[in-house]
Amino acid sequence: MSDLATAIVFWPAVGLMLAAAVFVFITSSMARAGLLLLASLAIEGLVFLALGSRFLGFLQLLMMSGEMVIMVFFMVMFMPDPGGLMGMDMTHDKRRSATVAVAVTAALGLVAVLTDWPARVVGRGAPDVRAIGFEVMGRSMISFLFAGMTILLAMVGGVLLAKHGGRFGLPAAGDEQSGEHSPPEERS
Amino acid sequence: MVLASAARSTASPALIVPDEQSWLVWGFDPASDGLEPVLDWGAVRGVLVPDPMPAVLGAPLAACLSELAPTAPVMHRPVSELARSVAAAEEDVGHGNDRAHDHANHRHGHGDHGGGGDHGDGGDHGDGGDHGDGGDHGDGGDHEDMMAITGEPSGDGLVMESIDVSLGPLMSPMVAGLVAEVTLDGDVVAQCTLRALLRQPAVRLKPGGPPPDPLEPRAWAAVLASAAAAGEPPDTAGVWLRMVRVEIERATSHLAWLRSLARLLGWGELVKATRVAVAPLLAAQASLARQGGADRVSVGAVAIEPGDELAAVRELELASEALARLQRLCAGRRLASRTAGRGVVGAAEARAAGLTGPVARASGVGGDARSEDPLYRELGFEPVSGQGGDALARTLLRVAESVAAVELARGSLAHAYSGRPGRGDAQAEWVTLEGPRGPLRARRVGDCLRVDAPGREAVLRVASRAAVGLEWGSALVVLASFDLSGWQVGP
Amino acid sequence: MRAVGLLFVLMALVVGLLAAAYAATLLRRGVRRVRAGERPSWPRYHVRFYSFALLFIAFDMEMAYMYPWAVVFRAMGVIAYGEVGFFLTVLGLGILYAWREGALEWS
Amino acid sequence: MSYFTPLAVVGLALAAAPGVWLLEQLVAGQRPAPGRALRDLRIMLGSPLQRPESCDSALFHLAPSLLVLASVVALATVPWAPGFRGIDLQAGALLFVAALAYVTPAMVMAGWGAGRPLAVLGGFRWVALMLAYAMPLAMVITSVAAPAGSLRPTDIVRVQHAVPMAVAQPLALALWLPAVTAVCFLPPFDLPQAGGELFGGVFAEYRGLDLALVALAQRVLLLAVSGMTAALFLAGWEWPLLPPAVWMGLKTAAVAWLLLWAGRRFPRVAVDRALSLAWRVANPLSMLAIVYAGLLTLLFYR
Repeated sequence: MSDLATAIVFWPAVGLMLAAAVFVFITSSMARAGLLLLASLAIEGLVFLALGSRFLGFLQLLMMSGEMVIMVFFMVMFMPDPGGLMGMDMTHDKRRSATVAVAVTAALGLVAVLTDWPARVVGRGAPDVRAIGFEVMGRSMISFLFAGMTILLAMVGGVLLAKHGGRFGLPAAGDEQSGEHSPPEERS
Repeated sequence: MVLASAARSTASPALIVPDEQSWLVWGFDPASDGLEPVLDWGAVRGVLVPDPMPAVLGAPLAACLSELAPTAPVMHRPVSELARSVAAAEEDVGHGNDRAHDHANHRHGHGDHGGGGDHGDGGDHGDGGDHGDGGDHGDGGDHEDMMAITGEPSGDGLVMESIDVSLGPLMSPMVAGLVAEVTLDGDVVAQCTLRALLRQPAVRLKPGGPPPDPLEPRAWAAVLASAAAAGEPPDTAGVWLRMVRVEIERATSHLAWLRSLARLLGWGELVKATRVAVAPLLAAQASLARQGGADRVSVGAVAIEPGDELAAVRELELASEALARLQRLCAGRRLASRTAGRGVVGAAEARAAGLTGPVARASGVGGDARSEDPLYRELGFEPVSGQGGDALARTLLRVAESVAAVELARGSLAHAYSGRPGRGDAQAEWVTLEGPRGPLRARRVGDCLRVDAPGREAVLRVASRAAVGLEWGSALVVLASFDLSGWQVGP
Repeated sequence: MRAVGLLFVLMALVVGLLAAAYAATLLRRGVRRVRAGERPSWPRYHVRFYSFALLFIAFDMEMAYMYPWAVVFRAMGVIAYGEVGFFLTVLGLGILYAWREGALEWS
Repeated sequence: MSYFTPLAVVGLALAAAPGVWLLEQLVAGQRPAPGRALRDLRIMLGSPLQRPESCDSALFHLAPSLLVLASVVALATVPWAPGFRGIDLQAGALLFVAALAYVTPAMVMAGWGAGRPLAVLGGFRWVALMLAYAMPLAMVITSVAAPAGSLRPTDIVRVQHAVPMAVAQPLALALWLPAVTAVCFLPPFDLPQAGGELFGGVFAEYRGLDLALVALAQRVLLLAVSGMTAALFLAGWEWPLLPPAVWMGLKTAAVAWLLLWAGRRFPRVAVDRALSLAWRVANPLSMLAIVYAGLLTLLFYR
């Protein structure tokens, strides 16, 4: 894309992205918060696309949809009043979080400004998927394999968290398989 | 915090549209100028009924209207005004096309009588002379049959809020007269309460009139009426023909139930297969009953023209072939994938609860009233028995009973025309008949027929227990698999 | 031709901003009660398949690596095949572990 | 990309409605009655949008638009003919999957926005179904892309010049077809609206234009996935004698007919069963399909 077109898409998309992110904290509904976060992250995917990084953009669009929806239902499952009928405030510990936010923004801004970015512009039809593929399968092979192991660890961790007791079940009261742990009056 | 009965249908008022097998109530919503199925009868603010009321609406409507009478005004409208909307709604129901965009947009330009309650008197409902048993029931709250089974709390310690959903009383797959109040924990049924709104009707015997109990569209009651008439002197052909009639009714009832199950499952092929199997049965029925009015068989001096006899034989042959195909379809893994292992009622539980009829036979217990009948014995009748007691067993048992019923009908039709003597149960006080949902006992009291169905309360209790702990879709399948009927299980 | 392209970009932008403005108005409207005394059915909802969701996220990550693999595999040949074989074996072990622990059950 | 193509894609999306409707009628064995359909459409578009029950109107009213957007973008990635390819990108197949992924948030928005018990239930059921179908869908895309060495749909069509992918990788096709039927929320995967079970489910509250958009989106989705199936597995336009676009049209119609026909032959899947079947059978098989595709590529496509 030409620089002009990139700029025309880039800046409004960034604005929308930030607006959606702000809305996440204004709303009191869990479902809305999760879906707004999805909107923000999806628009971020569009920003990647505007910058010519198609693979990253599509990947962002693809992965965020599934994962943010999963986040929505976890929020609906764990939070009281997920519909926001009571008008809960999403922000907590305001002073400290504001301080942290300002500090992080300043730091990242400094990084963005001070870094000596490469001058190369990713042009139209740049073979980004191929390039990433050769990188991942060739030079960065070790990190690729390491990522595989990390994902395995994530799966094991997730399964452990989801099924706390594993296949044997928790020795909790009310569990029929583990009657010897429950108080005698419940057994009758 | 329980969000009790959180969202309600704003159907206000409701328009009653008869479905083929049960009744759907299509709510009329002035805001959207369209119709939608009413899920929650309690939210109905008024009832729009055609005037004059079609005979087929009959008792369930009358009973429900009397339930509603204190809160809901009943507005009677000329049929001509309602015809368009009824036709459109019926068309959509008939398609069996449950896709959302076909389903939710019944739209008809009759918004002008949405808000007007000018005939708003709840008193004069259900007063057609031919179905005047509406007054026998629905006289207060004392006849509600309520059973609540509480489910286990969810195992992983999360505190959850439940969702309350209310289904019925006029909605498929719940047959008329039942209300199911379901409490959901996530999408799993935590608690299920089934209530029957209808009192057991006394069937009025009226020669020459329409079927005495319109609650059963397939006119099973007409069969009962003819059974009650068995106290009259037996007739050689008459008893055999009664048997033909009974068995065709049985097969038709089972197939109508199967069709509603197929709709619940969204299985187009099975819907079509049941339609194909029912059509020749209805044709056979019609050709046999041609002498005695639209929907009855006259017992006694039956004069049947030779052509009718041949037509009935031919149609029963067609039905037999269609049922064989249907049985093959049901025997496959596709039906089992939704029904096997769900809603299991073990033999011990069925015996303890006192279940009767196909539901009990599917659990391997309970007999069949037909096996004591000498006429059936003469035809080599063997009660169909199932095993497993799950939703699949109940379905397969009904399909097998339909097949057997058509064979029995063919056999007894042959006997009727070969002049083989039959013997009626002369002068018995109670007439016992194996109905599609279990034994029915009928007794004549004056010109009325008192009907008693042993085991009818047990089904409600067992069904609501069996639905607990299942995912919503499976729970509905299990509830449907009991073939509940407000008519039979009513108090 | 470039002018036409820009025109399309601009049109898409205008439509997108209008949609965003519409969304913002709807969002500001907030959550409404259905009717006095009645509330929307928004309970804490017990999602029974959350163990699948956790596995899904891990697999979703994995797919991010598979797309570039599919593109360069023909050019790279056996080495890439070996790598993806390792990767899939690891994921297969993950599935087997989850299966054994009963995470592939509807709780 | 020609500047004509965006208009052509929109035209195709609008043509999907009558086209797929016609197929639906044929599959259901009904005589098509265009008059009735037009009357339904007129009344649908004429009826008011808002209903008092839509509790969260933002989510509720944006969901149909998101569905339409997702389906049209998916449609745009389908390569119809050498000259008419919509968005023909190097990662076009990835964009296709990414577009289809937005059906899920749309369903959740519709269900939650309606705020009715059965609608909320329908929305979360759809998430369960998505967890079942998403992985086979994505993995099959890679196993089809591997022989072509490209995620560009036109490259994948070209590599099938000699042997269609349906013949070379039947396992991938077998995994793909149920997955794309599920994406279109067609029977037997119509879990979110589920006629007999949820009584309209997530869409029960929709009226007017919203409803029309949902109906349109479902048909555009079917057209898109059928077109993509024809391109990825049936060699797209690549067969002799007939003009390329005609071949593509015929194959797309055949796939759409197959999906609709097969949908009538099965009862609606039980969501719990679908989920564990997907993770115990379909996902391992998808991984096997990738391994097989790699072997195939090493032996025949290098």
